[in-house]
This record gives sequence, C-alpha cells and structure tokens, in this order.
Amino acid sequence: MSDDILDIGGRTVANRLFIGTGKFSNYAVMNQALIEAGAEIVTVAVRRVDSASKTENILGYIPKQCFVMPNTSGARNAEEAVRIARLARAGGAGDWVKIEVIQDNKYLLPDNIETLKATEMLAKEGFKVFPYMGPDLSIARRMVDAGAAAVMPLGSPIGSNRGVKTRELIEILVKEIKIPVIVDAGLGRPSDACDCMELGCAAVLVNTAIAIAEDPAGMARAFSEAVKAGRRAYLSGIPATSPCASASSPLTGFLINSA
Amino acid sequence: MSDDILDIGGRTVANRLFIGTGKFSNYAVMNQALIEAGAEIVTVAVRRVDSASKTENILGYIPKQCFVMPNTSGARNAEEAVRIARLARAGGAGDWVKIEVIQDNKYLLPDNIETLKATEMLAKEGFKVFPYMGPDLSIARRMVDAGAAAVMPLGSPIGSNRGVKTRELIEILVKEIKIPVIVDAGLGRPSDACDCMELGCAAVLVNTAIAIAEDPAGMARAFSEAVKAGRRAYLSGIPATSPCASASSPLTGFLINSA
Amino acid sequence: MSDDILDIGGRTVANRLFIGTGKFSNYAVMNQALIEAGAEIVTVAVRRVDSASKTENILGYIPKQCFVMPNTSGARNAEEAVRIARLARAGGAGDWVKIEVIQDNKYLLPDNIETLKATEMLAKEGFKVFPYMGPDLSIARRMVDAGAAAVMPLGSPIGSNRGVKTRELIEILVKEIKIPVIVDAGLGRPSDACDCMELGCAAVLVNTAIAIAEDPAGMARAFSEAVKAGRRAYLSGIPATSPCASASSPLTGFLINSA
Amino acid sequence: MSDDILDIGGRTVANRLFIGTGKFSNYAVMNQALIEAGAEIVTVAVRRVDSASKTENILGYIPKQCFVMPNTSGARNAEEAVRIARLARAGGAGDWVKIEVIQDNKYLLPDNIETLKATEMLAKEGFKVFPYMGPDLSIARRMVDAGAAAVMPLGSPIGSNRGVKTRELIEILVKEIKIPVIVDAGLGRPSDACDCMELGCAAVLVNTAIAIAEDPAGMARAFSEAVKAGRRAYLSGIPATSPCASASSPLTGFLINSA
Amino acid sequence: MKIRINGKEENLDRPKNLADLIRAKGLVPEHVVVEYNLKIILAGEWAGVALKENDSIEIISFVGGG
Amino acid sequence: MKIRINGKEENLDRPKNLADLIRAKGLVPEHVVVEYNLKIILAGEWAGVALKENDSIEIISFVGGG
Amino acid sequence: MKIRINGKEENLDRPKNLADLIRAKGLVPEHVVVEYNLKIILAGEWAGVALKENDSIEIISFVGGG
Amino acid sequence: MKIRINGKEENLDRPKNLADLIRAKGLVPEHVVVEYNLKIILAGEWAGVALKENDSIEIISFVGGG
Repeated sequence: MSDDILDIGGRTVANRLFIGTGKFSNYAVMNQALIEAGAEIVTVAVRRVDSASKTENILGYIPKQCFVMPNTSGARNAEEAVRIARLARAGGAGDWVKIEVIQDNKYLLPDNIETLKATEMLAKEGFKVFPYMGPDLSIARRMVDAGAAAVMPLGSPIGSNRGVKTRELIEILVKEIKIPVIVDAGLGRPSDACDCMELGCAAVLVNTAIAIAEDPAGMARAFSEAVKAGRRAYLSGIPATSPCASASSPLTGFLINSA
Repeated sequence: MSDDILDIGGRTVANRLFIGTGKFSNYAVMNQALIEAGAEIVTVAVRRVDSASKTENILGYIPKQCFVMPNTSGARNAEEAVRIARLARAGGAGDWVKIEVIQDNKYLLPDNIETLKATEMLAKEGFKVFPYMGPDLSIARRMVDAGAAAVMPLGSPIGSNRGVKTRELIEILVKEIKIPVIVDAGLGRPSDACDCMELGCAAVLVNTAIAIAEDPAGMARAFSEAVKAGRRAYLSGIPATSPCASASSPLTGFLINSA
Repeated sequence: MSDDILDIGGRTVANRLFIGTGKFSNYAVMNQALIEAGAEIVTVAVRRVDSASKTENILGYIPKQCFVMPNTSGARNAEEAVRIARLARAGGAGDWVKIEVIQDNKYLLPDNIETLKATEMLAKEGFKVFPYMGPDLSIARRMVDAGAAAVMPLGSPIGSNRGVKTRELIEILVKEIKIPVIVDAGLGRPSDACDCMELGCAAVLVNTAIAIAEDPAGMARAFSEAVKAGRRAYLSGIPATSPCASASSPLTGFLINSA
Repeated sequence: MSDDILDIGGRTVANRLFIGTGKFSNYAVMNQALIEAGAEIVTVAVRRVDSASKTENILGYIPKQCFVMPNTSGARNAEEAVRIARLARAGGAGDWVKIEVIQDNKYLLPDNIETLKATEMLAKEGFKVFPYMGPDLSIARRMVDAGAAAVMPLGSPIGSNRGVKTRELIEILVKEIKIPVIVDAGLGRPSDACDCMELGCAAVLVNTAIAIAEDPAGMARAFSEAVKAGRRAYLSGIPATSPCASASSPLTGFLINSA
Repeated sequence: MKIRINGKEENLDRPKNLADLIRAKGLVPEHVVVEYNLKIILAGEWAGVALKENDSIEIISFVGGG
Repeated sequence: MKIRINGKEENLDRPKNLADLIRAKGLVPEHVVVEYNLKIILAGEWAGVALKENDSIEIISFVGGG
Repeated sequence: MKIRINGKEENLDRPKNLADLIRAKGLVPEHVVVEYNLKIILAGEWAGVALKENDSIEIISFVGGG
Repeated sequence: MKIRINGKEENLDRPKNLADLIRAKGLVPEHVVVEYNLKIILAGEWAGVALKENDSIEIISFVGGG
C-alpha cells in the first residue's frame, strides 16, 4: 500500500483523510491535530475581515506539507460561490476549491443545482472543483461532465456526527462514477470513515468530529489510522458475508467418539 | 496512547487485536498475517493427530512475540472443555484458555450455561479463562464471579462476517461489566472492529475475515490499524451526535448584505 | 382516524397505500390485489401497442373505485415525460401524472433536474404532478415552487425490496416540505411502509413487493393494514426512545424485605 | 388468514398482539386501549396490597374476552418467581404465567439461568410458562426441554422503545426453536412489531409504547393492525431483496427510436 | 401480638384470624390473595386460620404490569 | 406508402386514414391513443386525418407500471 | 467620502487609495484579499487604485472552515 | 493387543510403551500431547507407561483455530 497514491486534482495525495479547520478551540490545537493526522489536504473558509479584532492568520498554523483547499461556504447560489472561489485564489490558495452552496440553515444541505452550475463555471476557469453535494447519481454524472475533480456526497448533515446515513446512495456513486468519491459531512467516528473507505471511496473529509473531540489531536490521528485501515481493507479484498456460521476452528469430531 | 496497555490475564498487551489462526490457506500465509498485524495474542485449536498426514506444527509458524491462547473448540459440554484445556496446557500452551462450548452446528452459538461451568472449573485450576459467550448481562456477571479473565461476547455467528449485530447488548456489557469485554466472532470488516473499540471494548478477536481475505496479510494489518484507531478515538472522547446540522464553517453573513 | 383524509391533487383519499400495477403475473391477480388492499390510487404505465399480441386492456381490471395515475416511465428527459403525460391524459387518465425520468438502467435512479423541468412544464398545463425523485431537500423545495402536488422520494432502488435506505433524508423532507411526501420505490415489506407513515409521510407507493409475493392479494392487504397502522401511530403520538430501561411493572419491592 | 389461529398454552388465540397493563395513566384509559386493540391476552403484575390507598381492582377494567397472564416481576430468583406464580394462580389468574426474573435495575435484563430454573419448576406444577429471556439459542433449547409454552426474547430493554435491537438473534430463534417465539420488551413503534411478525414470530407483547403514547387507544389499535399486517405478510411469502433495481414498469423502449 | 404483614411489623390485638384481618383492613376478599407463613390460604379457609405471635402474612393483589 | 408506426417503418396501401389504420390493426379504439406527427388526435377525429407518405404515428395504450 | 466596506457604510477622508486603507485598518497585506467594486485587486496594484465616493470594497481573509 | 487410539481401535503388537508408540507413528514428541486412559502423561514419562489391552489413548496437537 506504500504506493497507493491518490491522483486527484492534478496532485498526488497519500493521506486520504482530508481535514476541515473549523470549530477548533484555537489555532494551536488545530495545528497539533493536523500534524498528528499527517494531513495533506485541509480546507479553509473565506470571510470578511473583522478589523476590530486583529485575529491571527490561520494559514500560519497550517503545517507546510499541507495543501489548502478553500471552500465557498456562505454562498447561497452559484454566482456567490464563483466570486468566493476567485477571491480565495487571489488570496494565494491555489486552484482547488470545494463548492458549498447552501440555503438551508437547519440541515445545511447543499443545493445540487446551484452547486452544479458553480462547478461548471469554475472548471471552465481552470479550477479543480470539489463539489459538496447531496448523494444523487444523476447530478454526480453531470458533475463529471462539468469537469469536477471529484464528487463530495454528504454522509449526514454537517456537524451532526451522525455517520454515513446515505450509505446506500454512496455505494452506488462509488460503483457508477469514475472520478473520486469523497464522503464529506457527518462522519462522527473513525469507524464511519473506515466504512466509507471499505466501500471504495477515494477519501473522506472530516472536521467537526475532530475539532470538538475532547482531545482533537488524538482524534485526528484516530481518523487517520481508520482511513488507512479502511483503504487497506478495500485493497485486500473484503470477504462476503454469509447468513450462517462457518467454523474457524476445525469441526471434525474432537473427542466426539472417544472413550 | 503509547502507554495504553491492556492488563489482562496476568499479562500486559499493547495490541488489542487478537487473531485466530483457523482457515488460512497455509501456515506461511498465516505467519505473514500475524507479523503484518503485529499480533501479540493468537488463538489455536487442539485436535487429534492425523498420523496419516504428517502435517507441520502450527506453533513453528507463530512469531515468537506472540502469546498463544488455545481454545476448546470441539467441546460440547463443560467437561470436554476442561479436558481440552488441560491437554492444551500440557502441550505447553501456557495458562490462558478460550472456552468454546457449542452444540449448535448451524450458527455455532455458544452454550452459555456449560461455558459458565467450564469457566468456574478452569478458573479454580488456575487457568486464565476467556469465555466465548452469548452477549448476556446476567451470565457475564456470573463469569466475573467465576473468576473469568475477560468475557468474549459474539458480534454475530462465527465466520459469518456479519459484523456487530449484537451492538446494543455489547454496549451494555461494556458499561456494566468490570472485566475486559472482547468482541469475538462475526467481525467482517475493520470498521466493525473499530466500532467495537469506540464503544469501549478492551479488544477484539478476528479470524475468518482475515484468513479468507484475498490478501490476508493486508487485511490483518488493516484490522490492526482499525483497532488502534477505535481505541484512540475512545480515549480521545468521541463527541455526541445531534439531530440537526452544526456549521463547521462560520455562518456569519459572508457577502450576505454586500453589493 | 375515520376522518383522517388526505387532501391531495384536488382529491380526497382515505387509503394512503398507492399501488403500482407492474409485474403481476396476470391482470386477474392484480385485480384481486387491488380489491384486497382497498386501493384508491393506482399507477399505470403507457406503452406502444404491440399489435401482434392482442393484449387485454389493463383498465378493465382496475376496480371502479380506483383513480388511475399514469407514470411517464420510459422517458429519458423532460420533453419525453411531457409527451407521455399528454398521451396518457388523451387516453382518458385524468390529470394526475407521476413523473419518472430515468437514464440509469442499473439502479433506475431518477434524474432530478429533468424531473424538475417536467414538473414545471406539466404543472403549468394543469396537471397534478407527482415527481418520483431522489430524496434531496433543495430539489424538493423547487418542486413545491414548481407547483408539484406532492414529492415522491425513493426509499431504495425500484424493485429492490431493500426498504427505506434513505430514511435520514426522507425524515428531513417530511419536516421541511409542506406538500405531501410519498415514499416510492424499494419498500419491500409492510414494516417498511409502516415506518414511513410513522415518520409522517402522507402516503407510500408500493408495486414490486406486492406483485411478486407468493400471494399478492394477501401481501396487498398486509401493506394496506401496515400503512393504516403507521398512520394511526403517527396520529397517536409516538413516545420517545430512551437509552435505559423503564419498568412496565411496578418496581416497588415485591417480597424484597419479606420473610 | 381468518383461520390463522395461534395454538398456544392450551388455548387458541387470534390476536397476536399481547398487551401489558403497566404505566397507563389510569385504568379507564387502559380499558379503552385493550378494547380498541381487540386484545385477547393481557399481562398483569402481582403486588403487596397497600392498605392505605384503597385502589381499585385492575381485573374489573380488563374486558371479559381477555385472558389474563400474570407475570412474576419483582422476583430476583427462581424461588421468588415460583412463589409469585402460585400466588397469582391462587388469585384466580389461570395457569399461564410470564416468568420475569431480574436483578439488573438499570437495563432490567432477565437472568436467563434463574428464569430457566423457574420455568422447569412451574412447568412441572402444570403452569403454562412463558419465560421472558435474553435472546439466547442454547437457553431457548433448554426452555423447550423444560416444557415452556413459548419463549419471550427481548427486543431491547423494557420500556426503552428502542425496537428490535436483537433482530439477528431473534431470527435465529425463530428458525431453530419449535415452540412459539414472542418478542417482548422494547418494541417502540408498530413497525417494530410488524417487523417481528414478518420474521415469523408467533406474537409480540407490547406495553410501554402503548401506555405512554399521547393517545393510548389509538396506539393500541395501530399496534394491533401492524401485527396483523406483519403476520399476513409472513403468510403471503415476502419476496427477497436484490442489490440492484428491477423495473416495475416495462423497460422496453418507449419512444426510444421514435421520430 | 406482633405480626409481620407485607414485610412490616404490625401490632394487632383485635383480629383473631385471617378473615378478621382482611375485614379490618377494609379489603375486598375477592381482590386479594393471602399467603400465611409462606402457605397460600384460600378465602374460604381464612376464618379457620387463627393469628398468633410472629406470623408472617403477605396480602397481595393484581396491578398493572407488562 | 411508407409510414413509421411505433418506431417501425411499415408499407401500407389500404388504410386511407387513422380510423382505417386502427381498424386494420384490429385494435379497440377505446383502448388506444394516437399521436400523429407528434400531435395527439382524439378518436372522433381519426377518420378525418388522411395518411400520407412519411407520416410518423404512435399508437399507445396503458399497461402495468409502478 | 462614503465608502461601503464589507457591507457597512464608512465615512473616510484620510485614505486616498486601497494601500492607504489597508494600512489605516492595521491589516497585514499578505493576509487579506481585496475586491474593489466587484473586481479583485492584487496587493501590488493597491496604491494605484484611488478611492472615491460610493466605492464598494470587500476585504477578506482565510478562517477555519470545513 | 487392541488399543483405542484417537477413537479408533488399532491392533498393535510392536510398541511396548507410549514412547514406542509415538515413535512408531512417526510423530515428533515435542508436537503432541498424550492422554492415556483419560490421564495426561508428559513426554518424559512415556517410556515408563506400558501399553496393555483395551487402553484408550488420545494423541493431540495444536492446529489453526479461532
């Protein structure tokens, strides 16, 4: 597995755990978590500067080996997403962008149609586009046609830690979609991430479950190990399940007809 | 977590993935899997010698750093289990024994009452007893009283790879039972093992899912990583789930009231 | 509950089990099943006449009290769906239409974007439109704006009998969407249908699980009873779950401090 | 299904929903619920009279057509259970008895060993014994040998409304045990009860989910309908699930090669 | 005369037998079952069972239960 | 006269109009719907629609579907 | 001179151009991106963009996000 | 001399004791455990245990198991 490299968005990535940087209690804690996980891809958001509080620059706390993918959170339609993506690139963030277009404030579910539009527009501008989306096959096919670098279907609502509640649909995406499938949102425990990788997902993106753990650095590393484990299992050929039992010790009659 | 050592049966164990040695295509493959997983505790069975076939000695293929726990598979009642345990110890296997008493050939479900009896008898003889059992709180409490070193509730039928179908009951055991809870049987994928560890189990025992994988050594390592991940997550404080979403990017109005 | 009437598409419906007419071994068996279920709403498809085989007219086997909703199965885009809907109406089918736009032949998953377009076009022509769709909140909101009479999210792939694998997303639709939510596709057992109704769905549509049962009439009635049960439970206020037990018999010390 | 009669404990029972009488806000509400469900078998507990409060007699509120099965709740071992069973019979309750032996106050999980002992003793005294038990095959087999009239495995902890969390084990009991399997405890919604019946259980026992519903009479009827639905589905031959879709409308090329 | 009733010690003088006791407590005989020193006594025999020092009596009835 | 019916080319001489066509095919008028060159024609108007070279006709009916 | 900055109207006299503005707000140029009347202006060009009445300016930076 | 070995009756003349038997069967002493008439006999004592008519012997070893 040492040469199991993910070729994505014009880059090669060894660590298939992408990490979001929101909600950490502070940047030092975040920094530790990213280091502990050996993160290679991290997401950031873009916001208006609040000049009252001279907050520190988050980029200074992201380890050098990490590649930063800005998201377009805050966008409510394709145009806003495009505008945010351009600002982020102007800010030096490179050409990857995670599209987030959300109108729904309760479940933070993505707007697949506006997300698709933004993907089309940004891919044409040369961005490597990673759309966060509802797990829908017909939309995912259009994302491929639009030139997306990957699709990022949700596991469950952002920050809910509810796990992979859309497993059935994600499994179909993995089978049918030829670009990487990256489960994003809702993964609450390392076993959720491991499960996604076993299904054949290319990567997962985790933020809340790490950031709000009691020990974020420990949890980051746990997720990282679980992602490796799930990937390795996928590559090692997971055996089928069976309805009945099948002995792991020989069943031949020990002592059965003995004295 | 480097000092997260499991104190069990008079030994200290760092690797919480116990591995069964049945069903491997041959001993060399098994050996590789045990090495790849960094296994510390491995189970073996005891059987009548078939003098026709001069089979090799399995112990020669178990890495030196492993501690061997024989099981009593083949026993249909407490007396047979005791007899097998004694034979195994005479064979040089040390004082650990996993009790397996099974009459049911279809689901290979354990006989809790005979298993309890065997546990009582063997604990009195100085064995460290690890009873494989149905996930039952009242029996588990009696196992503690009988001097068991751990309880080993099943996740699903042996060799079925169906995962942790008894999760509800195992969670209760973990909360109520003060000796180590080790899920044994049915774990089909590393995410199952990870899930058990996140629940607070002390260890898991896996055999079939590793032995019959396409690449047993890869799968053994995957399980080992997943167990580490799950344990680390447990120690890092897994956050609660919530019914709704909770933004991981700041929700404050980016571009909302802008031009 | 005798006055629990579903007001939908300009009609009032008492039986919230909608039944599809495909896959029955013959029309007489279908007829029996519809009668046994007391069906009020049944779907049919529209197909080219095969003049070689003088097949009977399905409408003659649909009980008089049933209202027929044609679907647009076979359509691969909005335009075809519109064309089929018009043909069906010309054939005397009334103004209800279930939109089905599918390009995917393996999972038969709907194309949400084309389905939305068809819904907009047909609602403008005065149809009562029931779009079969992937369970997506942002699309469902647009369906409401487009004038849909209901939304019909899928439970799992058509004909798979896999049940409600999209439960998390359907629950959100029920909470957020103000028009009726009708789960369509994949319901394999009456308990699946019951579950949907308990969640607050307005109705369910079942076809395969009834048509290919050993006894379709019996299964039709079973689904009908389960839908009633689920609806009644929803109206009766389902109690919350709790992590621990709560005694149903008094716990106060019977015999506890007695002789 | 009109002649689908359950032959159990020397009686014939048409309604396979057994109802517990605890936790209702008052006896009049309970009475309504029993009537609305058409209950035939109801359980009661036995307790010391509190002479201070002249409480009414519960039996006066149980409809005449119901047969009363006392339980032995409050018993902590086999002897107490036997003593309670005898008192109940002396009180005129007939010869059915549900064994409940519980030491665990948090999860109210049964003590399988003491329950088995009580079953043996009471069956010898001519009782029809219905042991509430952990879902364990080896114990269930002994219950059969001991002369139990049925086995009553738990779905989840009493009063938790968590549903059938032991489904895997109950399914095995249904396949392997030749006396009726009645799921008792934890069923929270009619769909849970329906699911049990679809699996082939002979009956279910529900108390808390009905008693603490907003409208207990409505919920009682909902459970009753769901049990009928599940039983009918079981008898009608539930079709298998499939991993892919299977069209319910003909797939033959409508409009595909048309103008 | 000290008698244990339903686990509590009571000091009774008046009731001479089980029938008296049930009456004194205001209970409806058809609704209760009486266990006298671990032996069940049917209602028809209550009048014949004289109470004596240190008797242990359980008086039970049916209540709601699952 | 070549006419496309339900996606297949047919060579027809006899039927002069849609009503003839339906009759010739042995179909029950009440059970079918006819689309003539993408336009739906109701049964009452069939006799008035003369067939001509290269017409495209769809004749459809209801079948079982979910 | 009224200028809209990050959605809020501000009354500014001193800063003559974008470079002045960023300096006046005490911001680190490398940490922010400036959008001037919907057009992104790179830091090197800030000094050349003179502020005028009714300009609309967004000054943004990176923050934590998932 | 009839002896029951691992549940099967065998007719043996040559081996005089357990050590002979193990050798005759070509087994490696370190790899097997011997139960002689339900009593475990350690390898060091095999030579001292003479075989006799109707003895019941189990010879076991470790194999793969879960």
